[in-house]
Amino acid sequence: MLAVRDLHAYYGKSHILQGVNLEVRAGEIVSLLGRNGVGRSTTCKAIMGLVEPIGEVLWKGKSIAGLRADVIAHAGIGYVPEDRQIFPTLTVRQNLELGQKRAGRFGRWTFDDMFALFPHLRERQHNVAGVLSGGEQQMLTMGRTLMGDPELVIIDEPTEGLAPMLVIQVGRFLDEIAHRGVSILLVEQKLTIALKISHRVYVMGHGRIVFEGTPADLAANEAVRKENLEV
Amino acid sequence: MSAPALHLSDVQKNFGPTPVILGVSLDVSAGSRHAIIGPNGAGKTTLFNLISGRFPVTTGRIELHGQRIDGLPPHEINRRGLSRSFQVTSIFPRMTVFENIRCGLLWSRGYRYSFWHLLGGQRALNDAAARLLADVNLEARRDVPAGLLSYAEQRALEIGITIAGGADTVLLDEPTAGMSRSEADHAVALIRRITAGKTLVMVEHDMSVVFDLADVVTVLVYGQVIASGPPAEIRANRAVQDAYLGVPAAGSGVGIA
Amino acid sequence: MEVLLVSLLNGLVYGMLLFMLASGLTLIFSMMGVLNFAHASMYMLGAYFAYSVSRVIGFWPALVVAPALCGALGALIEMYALRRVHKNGHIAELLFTVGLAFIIEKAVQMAWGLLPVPYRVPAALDRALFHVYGSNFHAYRGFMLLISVLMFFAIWLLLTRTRIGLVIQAALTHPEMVGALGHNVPRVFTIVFAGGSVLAGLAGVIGGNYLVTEPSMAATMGPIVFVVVVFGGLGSLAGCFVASLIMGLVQTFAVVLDVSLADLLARLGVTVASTNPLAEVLTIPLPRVGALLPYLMLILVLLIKPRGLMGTRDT
Amino acid sequence: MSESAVRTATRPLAAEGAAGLLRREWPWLAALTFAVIVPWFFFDWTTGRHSGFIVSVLSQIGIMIIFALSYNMLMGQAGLLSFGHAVLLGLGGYVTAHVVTAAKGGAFPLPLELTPLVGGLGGFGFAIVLGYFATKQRATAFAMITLGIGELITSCALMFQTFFGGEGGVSTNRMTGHSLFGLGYGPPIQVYYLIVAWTAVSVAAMLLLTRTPLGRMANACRDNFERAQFVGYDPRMVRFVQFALSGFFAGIAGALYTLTYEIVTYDTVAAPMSANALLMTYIGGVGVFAGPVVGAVLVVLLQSWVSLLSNSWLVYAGVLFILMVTFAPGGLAGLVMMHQPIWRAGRLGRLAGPYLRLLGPVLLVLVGFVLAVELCSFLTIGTAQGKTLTLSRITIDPHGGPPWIVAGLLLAAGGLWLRHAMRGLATAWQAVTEEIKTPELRA
Repeated sequence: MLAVRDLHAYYGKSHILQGVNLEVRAGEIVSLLGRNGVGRSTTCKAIMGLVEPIGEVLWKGKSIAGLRADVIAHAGIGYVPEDRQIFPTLTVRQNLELGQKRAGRFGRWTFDDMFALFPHLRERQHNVAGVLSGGEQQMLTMGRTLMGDPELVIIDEPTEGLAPMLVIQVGRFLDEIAHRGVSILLVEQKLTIALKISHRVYVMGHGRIVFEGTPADLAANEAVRKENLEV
Repeated sequence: MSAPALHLSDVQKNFGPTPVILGVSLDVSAGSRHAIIGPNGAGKTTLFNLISGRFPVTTGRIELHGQRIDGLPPHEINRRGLSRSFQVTSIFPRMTVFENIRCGLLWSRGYRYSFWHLLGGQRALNDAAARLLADVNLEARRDVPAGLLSYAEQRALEIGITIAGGADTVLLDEPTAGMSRSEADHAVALIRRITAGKTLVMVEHDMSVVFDLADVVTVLVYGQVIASGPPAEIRANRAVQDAYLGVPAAGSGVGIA
Repeated sequence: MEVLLVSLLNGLVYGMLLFMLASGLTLIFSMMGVLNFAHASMYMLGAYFAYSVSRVIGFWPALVVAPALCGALGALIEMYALRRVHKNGHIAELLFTVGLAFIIEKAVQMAWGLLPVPYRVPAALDRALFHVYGSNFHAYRGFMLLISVLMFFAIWLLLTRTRIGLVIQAALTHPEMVGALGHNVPRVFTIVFAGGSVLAGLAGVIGGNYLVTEPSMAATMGPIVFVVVVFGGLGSLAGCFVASLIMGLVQTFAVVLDVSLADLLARLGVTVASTNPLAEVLTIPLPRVGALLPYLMLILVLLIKPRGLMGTRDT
Repeated sequence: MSESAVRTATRPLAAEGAAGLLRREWPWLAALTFAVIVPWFFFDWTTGRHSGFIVSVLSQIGIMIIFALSYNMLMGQAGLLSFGHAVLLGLGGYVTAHVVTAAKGGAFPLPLELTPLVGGLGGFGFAIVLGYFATKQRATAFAMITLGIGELITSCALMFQTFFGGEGGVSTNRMTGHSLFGLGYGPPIQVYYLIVAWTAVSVAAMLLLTRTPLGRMANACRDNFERAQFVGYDPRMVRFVQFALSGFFAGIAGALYTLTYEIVTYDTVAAPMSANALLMTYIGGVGVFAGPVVGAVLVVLLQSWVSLLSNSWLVYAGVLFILMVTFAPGGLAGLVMMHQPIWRAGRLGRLAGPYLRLLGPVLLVLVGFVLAVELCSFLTIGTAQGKTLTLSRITIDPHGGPPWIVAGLLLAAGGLWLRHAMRGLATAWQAVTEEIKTPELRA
């Protein structure tokens, strides 16, 4: 469904992505792991058109490299940013509304689905999003992206800064949407979730993919974990 | 026993409604190498920002060699001998690498706000800067604007600027992040050599670097210190492993290296 | 006593006019992140368009046509020029608007001449609405108040109750995320810029004949609108509303109260000798100092609260 | 101006000194000699006097060079955008006017050659007072405070008589009779050479300032004021001292303004003068030290030449601004610098062809545009002032059809041809930059 070939990206003059290749097939959950600063978030932004991509990005066979973010979103890709970016001046419900591509058009997910997945948000739906706690903000940003009914969701470090109990809830969320046929490209720091739910795993070294395989292959491969992953 | 280099008593910090640092008390003895580890988002960088004066403390006290520094602006704290590096590289992109290092030296060499010294002629200053440049292995990039350096070179420059001022207490925030194994080894050797006899506080993810360098390790999780002590003791500590991995992973068998 | 009431009303009218101008500027600032120096030029164009259009098809149609023309012009400028300059950074965008203000000022002189243009209040409103303590309150001022209050609610409703309003609010703080959710952010930017121009144009239409319509009206009004926007707090509509009213009242009362510092000191028993070097400063009456007050207030507020009364962002 | 000075310092200074200075600073020395000899090209041997217009334009260029460079001490060096820099120029001018009048009255024998120093100190003093408030903030808040100060001082200048002389301003007479070299400073040419001397001194001083700790830390605070804090510097103090020094040089420019025109009015502190500083500095190039000098020369020449022929200088200035901002944000000096890697790689010749092909369409568009602007201006303002549009003695009637059609055609044809030539230039530029992928860029 999503194929990235020889993707490069620059921030000013520094060469962040040096030829990234990865794939996500329909209904698959793929994790992208690696240290801070190796370019995982940049990869997400390049696919999403938020950073200028140099190279090939194919979505269902059609090239989307360099298109505007909203065009890519309409093609069916959802993006959950690492820093959550909830709209502080709008209420929780209004944030969710903005997730929908067209007013009132519900895809796979309705408000009730969201509130079922995240009961916390139901009580807080009329509060201004700016007062939510870290965990609640993470739930909201994931819910908001789902409201746009994407076929593939790119999620950048959903468990960052969350208490252990919330990490479990994120895990449950990922299972749920996988069952509803949404493919996931998960960028994650903690190996626990990534290894548990992913079909395939990529490990990123210095702006490049240094490992591809199943979670079991990674667990067995001491060298790759030592060099590129910290616990 | 002289006052500890750094003394934190019940330091708290909230950003709006969300508490980030929930009462941290910590002592860093002078001359020791102290590592702070913990999962992403545990508040490590926030703690550095409180100590270095970048953010004001909500409640609690911070003392440097017995003198209270919480509430002082960052440049005051730096002048008292505390220097820090940043997790997100923070250098002077449009100035050359040599000038970046030299900026780090200016205050400590007493130049203050002088507009009468011509830097070209300050031989001692320039030699010191040149030596530092060699230390961080950036001689080849001397006249290149810092913005053009590769990620790892910028991290090395960041360390160079931080230690240039000759501060006796050095805070390094993930100095080896994004570096390859060889680059990290070189950085560790440099840090060891440069901070000899000084107090080092370091935030680091790479466990091999931590256990190689640190003589005291503090584990910070979700804004609280859950353990502090010599590396061996921390490695064996069950609570640390659980907290670190989030949920004890069933069957994945991946523990602390 | 009646002087107080009348000046209060006049202050309110002037304040609301300032708000219509400043509200467009605040919205554009929170979107562009930089102050639009050509905003007062749109106000001037609104007045001139109204003058020309009302001569052909009357004042009431002009009330709609003139702001529409300004809006169209604003949209064109944003789409074909400003968007290209965006990538060169904030200062480039700001200087673009400075260049634009130069051109519009000269173009107006070329099109309508150097002298003020006889743009009059329409006959229907050119009478006293009601008497208060002997002096009458002009009907046109009532009309201006009505329009600006309607405009205030229109903006408030649009921004808080409609979908496009939510998208605008979100795009003001997180444009990239709004794009990633599938909304065409560049189009939103054009709408906001054009909307701001419509507001400025409308302020020109109803302010042009109340004040004077001349080529230098942009240069006189520009700095005051900046003061209001910054004083109220960059990027905050509520702050802008409060600041506009305060500025309107201060300007009106300054003209009315004929008192100088020397008089105040005299009341405290201190007489100011004419030889005293500061004599001139102390004896100057308030009405003549009126022009200084906005800038004094701006500098004071920026020193105490750099983000202005209710500002959310300072750069 | 990279740090090659360091290498020369290590070798024995005496032998190296003169040659090194010459080798490194030859452009400045060439400019100085040019400034000294250029009035003599316009010397009317019969009357034994220089052409008044030329000397006044040259004097203005000298003053504006100092003013623009002092402005760039804030904008280019310290990243501070000020909308009220004219205040420092004007206040320096007012102070000088009062001091010169007092000196003429015999209060104290101040040689005229030193009055710019007095103006500088005046500017410095006011910059300290105003700077104390303004530099408390940075970025937009700083810009707004300077805008406020600019408007405040302008209103004061119009209102108060004693210091500002109200609407009429303060006039003075430069022939105070006191001079170090016994010059009367009656003829403007003598004042011109005084300006050349002070411009040379000021440019050298400001250039050296960029190589002092304060100058470097001003750049550091521009790039990353937070990091500057963590190497021991208080960014507010750096901004404050830089602002005060910038006020000193603006004061010198103000003093020379007073000596040249012998009158100081409110428009030396008003917004148009501040906008002028912004225009000159930005068009010249903010990132390069010499940028504002280029900008000052260009803008003063354009302004004085255009205002002779037409009264729509504002449109041309506006269009120039918009073109620079859209296509060359780095200014003229920025454009030149962009060619440096190509020049160093010896491939500049490849670009000569496309640039020449560009000349034709640019001229066409220029003529078309000027014609259109002048036609509009003479349509309304011209008739009001009774002037007619004459182009090399042919009077053109703005009301008739043909001139408009000609202007339209020129613009359309020129525009299309220009677009084509620009595309040619772009591809050539792409090819050349590709070839010389300099090592630094390859990570």
